[in-house]
Amino acid sequence: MPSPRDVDLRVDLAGILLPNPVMTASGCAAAGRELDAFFDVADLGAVVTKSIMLDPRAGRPTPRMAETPSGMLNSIGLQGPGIDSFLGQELPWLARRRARAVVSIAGSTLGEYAELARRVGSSPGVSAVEVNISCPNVANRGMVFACDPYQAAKVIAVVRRDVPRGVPVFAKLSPDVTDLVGVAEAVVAAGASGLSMINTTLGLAIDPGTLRPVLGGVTGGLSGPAIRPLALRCVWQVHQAMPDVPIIGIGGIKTGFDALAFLVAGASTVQVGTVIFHDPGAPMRIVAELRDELSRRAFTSAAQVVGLAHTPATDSLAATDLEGLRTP
Amino acid sequence: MPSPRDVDLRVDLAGILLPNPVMTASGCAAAGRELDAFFDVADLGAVVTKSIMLDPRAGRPTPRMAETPSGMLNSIGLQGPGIDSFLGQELPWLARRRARAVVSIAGSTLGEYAELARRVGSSPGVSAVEVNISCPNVANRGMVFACDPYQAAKVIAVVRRDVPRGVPVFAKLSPDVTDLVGVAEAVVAAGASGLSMINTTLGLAIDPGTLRPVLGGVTGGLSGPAIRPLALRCVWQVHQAMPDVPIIGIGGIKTGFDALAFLVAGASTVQVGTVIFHDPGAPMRIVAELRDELSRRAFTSAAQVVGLAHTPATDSLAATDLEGLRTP
Amino acid sequence: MTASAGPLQQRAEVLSRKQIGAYHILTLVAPGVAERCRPGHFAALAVGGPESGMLLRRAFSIYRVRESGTYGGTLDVVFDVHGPGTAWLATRGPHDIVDVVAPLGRPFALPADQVPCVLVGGGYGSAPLFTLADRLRERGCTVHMVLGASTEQRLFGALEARRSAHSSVVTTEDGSVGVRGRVTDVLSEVVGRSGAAVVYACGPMAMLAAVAGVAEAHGAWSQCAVEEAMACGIGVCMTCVLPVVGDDGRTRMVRSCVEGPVFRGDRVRWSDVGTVPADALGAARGGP
Amino acid sequence: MTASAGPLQQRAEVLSRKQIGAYHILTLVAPGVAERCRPGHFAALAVGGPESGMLLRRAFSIYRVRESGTYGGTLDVVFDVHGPGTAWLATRGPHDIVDVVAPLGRPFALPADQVPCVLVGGGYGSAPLFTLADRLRERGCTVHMVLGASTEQRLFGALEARRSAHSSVVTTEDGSVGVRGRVTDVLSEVVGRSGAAVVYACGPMAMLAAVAGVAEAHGAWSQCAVEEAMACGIGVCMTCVLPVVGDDGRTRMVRSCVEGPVFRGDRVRWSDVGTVPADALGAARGGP
Ligand SMILES: Cc1cc2nc3c(=O)[nH]c(=O)nc-3n(C[C@H](O)[C@H](O)[C@H](O)COP(=O)(O)OP(=O)(O)OC[C@H]3O[C@@H](n4cnc5c(N)ncnc54)[C@H](O)[C@@H]3O)c2cc1C
Ligand SMILES: Cc1cc2nc3c(=O)[nH]c(=O)nc-3n(C[C@H](O)[C@H](O)[C@H](O)COP(=O)(O)OP(=O)(O)OC[C@H]3O[C@@H](n4cnc5c(N)ncnc54)[C@H](O)[C@@H]3O)c2cc1C
Ligand SMILES: Cc1cc2nc3c(=O)[nH]c(=O)nc-3n(C[C@H](O)[C@H](O)[C@H](O)COP(=O)(O)O)c2cc1C
Ligand SMILES: Cc1cc2nc3c(=O)[nH]c(=O)nc-3n(C[C@H](O)[C@H](O)[C@H](O)COP(=O)(O)O)c2cc1C
Ligand code: FES
Ligand code: FES
Repeated sequence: MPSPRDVDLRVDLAGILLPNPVMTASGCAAAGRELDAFFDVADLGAVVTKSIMLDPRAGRPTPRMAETPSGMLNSIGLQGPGIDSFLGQELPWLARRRARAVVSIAGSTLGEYAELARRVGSSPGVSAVEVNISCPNVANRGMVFACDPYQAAKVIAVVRRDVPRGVPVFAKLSPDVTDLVGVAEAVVAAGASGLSMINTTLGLAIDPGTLRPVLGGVTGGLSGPAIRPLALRCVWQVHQAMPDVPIIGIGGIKTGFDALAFLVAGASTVQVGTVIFHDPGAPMRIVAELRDELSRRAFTSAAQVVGLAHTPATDSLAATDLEGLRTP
Repeated sequence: MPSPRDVDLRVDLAGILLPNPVMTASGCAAAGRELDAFFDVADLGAVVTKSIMLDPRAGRPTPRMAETPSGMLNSIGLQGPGIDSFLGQELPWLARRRARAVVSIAGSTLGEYAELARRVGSSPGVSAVEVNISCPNVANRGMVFACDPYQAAKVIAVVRRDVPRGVPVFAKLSPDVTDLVGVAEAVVAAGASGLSMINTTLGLAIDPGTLRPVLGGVTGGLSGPAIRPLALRCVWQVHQAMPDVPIIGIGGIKTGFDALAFLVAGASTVQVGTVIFHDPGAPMRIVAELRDELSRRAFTSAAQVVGLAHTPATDSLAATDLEGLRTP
Repeated sequence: MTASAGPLQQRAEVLSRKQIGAYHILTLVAPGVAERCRPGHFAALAVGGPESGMLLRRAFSIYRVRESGTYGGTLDVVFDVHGPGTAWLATRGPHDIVDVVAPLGRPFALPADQVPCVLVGGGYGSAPLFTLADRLRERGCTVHMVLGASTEQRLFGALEARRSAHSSVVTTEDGSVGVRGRVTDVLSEVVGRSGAAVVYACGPMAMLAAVAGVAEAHGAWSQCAVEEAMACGIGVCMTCVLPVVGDDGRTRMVRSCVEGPVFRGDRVRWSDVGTVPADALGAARGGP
Repeated sequence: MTASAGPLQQRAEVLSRKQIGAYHILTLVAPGVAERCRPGHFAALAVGGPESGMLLRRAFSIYRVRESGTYGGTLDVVFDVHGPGTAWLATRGPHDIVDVVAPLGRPFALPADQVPCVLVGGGYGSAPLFTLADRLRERGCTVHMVLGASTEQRLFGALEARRSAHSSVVTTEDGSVGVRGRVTDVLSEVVGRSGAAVVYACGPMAMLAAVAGVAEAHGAWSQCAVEEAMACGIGVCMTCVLPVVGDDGRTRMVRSCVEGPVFRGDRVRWSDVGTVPADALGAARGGP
């Protein structure tokens, strides 16, 4: 059994080399600065920054969150300082700290996405771009881009055009669709280097005091361990259909084993989101736990397990004497 | 404040009168018999029976379940004795116990649904029919009926034709669609008396021992409190679009307050499913708790709160001095 | 609670929790359960407290019950820390509350005649065998016990076996105590020597399959308590099924929580557990 | 833990939990926190244990800290059982473990000069005021306290106020102790009489708004500790915002966990809390 030290966690994600497969999820780590009090953000696979829009945004009214069983709802409404402030202050900080930055962008029109792609694409210190397409499309009666393969593909096409070749572009998919594989195929055909899955699923909570929706935004995004089985299913289905497309697995990851489950389901890397709120040290704890989970199963690298669950179980693996597998 | 005793829990569900709005969910109470050890099943609003198919079915291989955070996955595969045995043994038992029976039917083809509708429709002691359309359609590459408004509507049309007028037909919807309101409109246009929402959402879990999917069926249905926010959102959206269509709210209901939340979001009645596994006495506990929740908010009936969350909050309600609303 | 012979659901107070080797013995105050209990029944315990993310109950064989005494009836289970649910139970102490549903399932069938019986337990699987031994002795049966485990730490009740059985044999895979090997290595000899008419067994599936085979080879009946993952434990969910041959010779996928956990060993299709055999009732069609 | 002045995350042992009136005082062993703490900081506690369905931490003002002693540094919070998270905390006892992140937030700003100060607490909101009173007295400030609650049971620290302040007034809405009424009914008189330069306040939002108004009317500064629902408590999620006017006169939606919980009372747009005012930076557009 290789010692945890000997496990090679490095992964190649659509051409970018990361020291390990654990990233923070957009909107759950701001731009990394606050987490630096809990661990060195440069030790992460990458920091994915909060989705940034062109202009400053005040977001939605409060309450913006509701706790739900093993999860939470949020309706932040993409509050943020706008791209100028982001590129001027936050991105340089990450670069100075030598952290890998994946910049998440969000727009309400194709034009906004294109403009953001130009601005971000021409900035130094961007490892990759993640395109948050779970935004209402003002030109299409507010229908969310991610829910329509055609509109989703158009966003990716305009972004891809303006981001330099060496910088991969990830499309972040919503699970709230009938045909997820269809959306995935459309955005890959439009030039996405890979897929981030999943964004939150739409939910609602009722306030016991007012008997009205808790959230200022009425509905909100459900996240956390509650949605992990849903996220794993999405990763599984898309990897099954398109085994060569790099996937970033996201949704309720809390432990190193959860990260491993996403890798074997077909993800090349993972993002940790809501669980950071529970445990600010979670991302680096998960890196260490993933190392252990791999080592006790006699794997020598993270890369080798990607998609493993799609292959038939071998006896040797099933028989590995894991703690927790009892022989009475 | 009315005493809990004075709260009128009776509800009219698409023309059938129920003593209270709490039913068991299909597949989570078999045909009621086993729960009779924990409470009198005739005290329930209704018993919704496990979806029955024409022929006996052995279901899927085990493992058929996986526990997930605040939820579970199942892949039972509709194991059941077939319609003859059901009508011969189980339905008469419910009738003898004077319990209201809502019979859930499931098929793989339109012909099967039609045949089931005829058989069930002509049997005495059926209060309503619930049509489980979350089944693969063999005539359409195994695509689930519920995921296609056109196919879903066709199922409801054939069932409606063969179920007597006085017996309402509920279409049970899947949340795994892009446009839930579209499916709801299609099935109502096809003759559904009301909507049961929601069925499970598709998920997957990985086994720590084998690193392969836990479930014999690979993917399975996610249920339990984890999906409650998703279910509430579905009820909210459909009631918003079609306020006159009766809705049965389903998904993660654990307490009387959860039941109340579904009512104010727009459901006329609710079903309790997975939580029965945690607490076999849950359905009747929830009836009692719902009574208390209504009474402490000065409501005199369950019917009066249906859809309340869609109206603006009134000060009088917000100011009701609930336990849990602090005045320091 | 309408059926007086059915299970009771109660918020039971913990009287004590003791550690013995690798196991914990949890004693719960559960009035009324003792009177309804037969050897082979099980209990389903809710875990994690009111806001727990663990929704499903955990099933445990009932080890012992006391009908009344100072505490108005108690119930003991023996468990092993396996995952988070049992880890939580292992932190319970006196006065803590554990929600319990018991007794559940179909118990061991007792022989009508005074016949020799062999009781086989693997690991904590020996837990339900001691009350069974008592009932059998009361009926005038001779009782022989064979207990096995991977190592001494995981052997449960070896001393008690010496007291409650006419003869007892212990095996461990590492030889730390008793015969080195598995229970099935010695079972044939014990069954032969004792002339057993019934072999009772509780333990892992592979052991049960082997025990059923040995019993059959000796022309004895076998009664095996299986352990299948259960979501509800009360017969409403259909998760806990395994292929069992009925009186009519047909194989059906039957619920181990209400039609078991004790089955006739010759009726379970051991090598097909985890599958739906093609000849099982209703197996012809694939399913949603 | 790279930043030595930042928060620490630790699995803290419970030293004790006591009940005082409607409240619980929980003392946690948290080495290193005391040294980093200033009055007005808060702590975020994980609730429900490892498999809890409650994902989010609960925030509590830090009541007291001890730098070392036998236990190597402790931290006290005062809490009220509000919902399931605080109900779980109210079942913790000695040796239990509670995961804590502290100190968090921006503390009360202390005056540079030796000026009279009035400290106003509503319910458990008085908890952070006692260490504040100590710091102010050390600097030579005169300290006056006004504590209020709905009823005596919900009044926290009236006795301690008498010891730590030069003067103290107590109000209860039901008149069960002190003046019948609300803190704001007596506040103007206290601020006037004491000639306070700064009014510090912690309590419900409506009280803070009123206190800020009284302070302003008397030409005093106010420092108000707000309580907004927080998902992360560390500044990464943007759930805890409220509209605050900046030095440049612009209103921004600012995070109360890192830019607060203590704000200048004249800067918070109290009547707009819970909304995004139309003139706030970035408010022009609706949002996804
Ligand atoms: C009829 C019966 C009797 C049993 N008797 C005993 C006993 O006397 N002592 C004892 O230590 N254990 C016994 N078990 C096994 C015990 O139920 C499991 O060890 C326990 O459920 C594991 O829970 P966990 O949270 O620690 O593990 P996890 O693996 O985290 O459990 C996750 C889920 O899987 C289920 N599960 C996991 N392992 C098993 C298993 N082996 N059998 C059934 N379900 C499982 C759990 O119930 C839970 O729903 C019995 C099981 C059954 C069905
Ligand atoms: C900076 C700060 C300091 C606080 N100091 C104290 C204190 O010293 N003593 C004390 O008793 N309480 C204090 N509170 C309030 C305390 O955090 C809540 O009472 C507690 O979170 C309720 O949790 P629950 O599970 O019991 O209730 P629930 O209502 O079930 O909680 C559900 C969710 O809502 C959040 N929530 C509920 N009520 C509040 C609230 N009033 N403020 C913020 N979030 C809330 C919870 O954190 C949780 O995420 C403080 C809150 C903040 C933000
Ligand atoms: C408070 C909050 C804010 C979020 N903001 C964004 C965002 O700005 N852009 C985005 O693409 N996803 C956003 N997300 C979604 C997460 O990045 C992630 O996809 C989702 O929460 C599922 O992962 P988790 O369960 O680990 O949180 C947000 C999630 C939360 C909880
Ligand atoms: C074990 C299990 C079996 C189920 N079987 C059926 C079924 O036969 N027919 C059906 O319409 N729904 C079935 N469901 C779905 C439930 O009726 C319900 O819609 C869903 O579980 C959500 O509710 P819950 O969270 O309260 O369980 C099943 C659910 C579970 C957990
Ligand atoms: S565990 Fe539910 S039927 Fe057996
Ligand atoms: S609570 Fe997360 S930013 Fe303040």
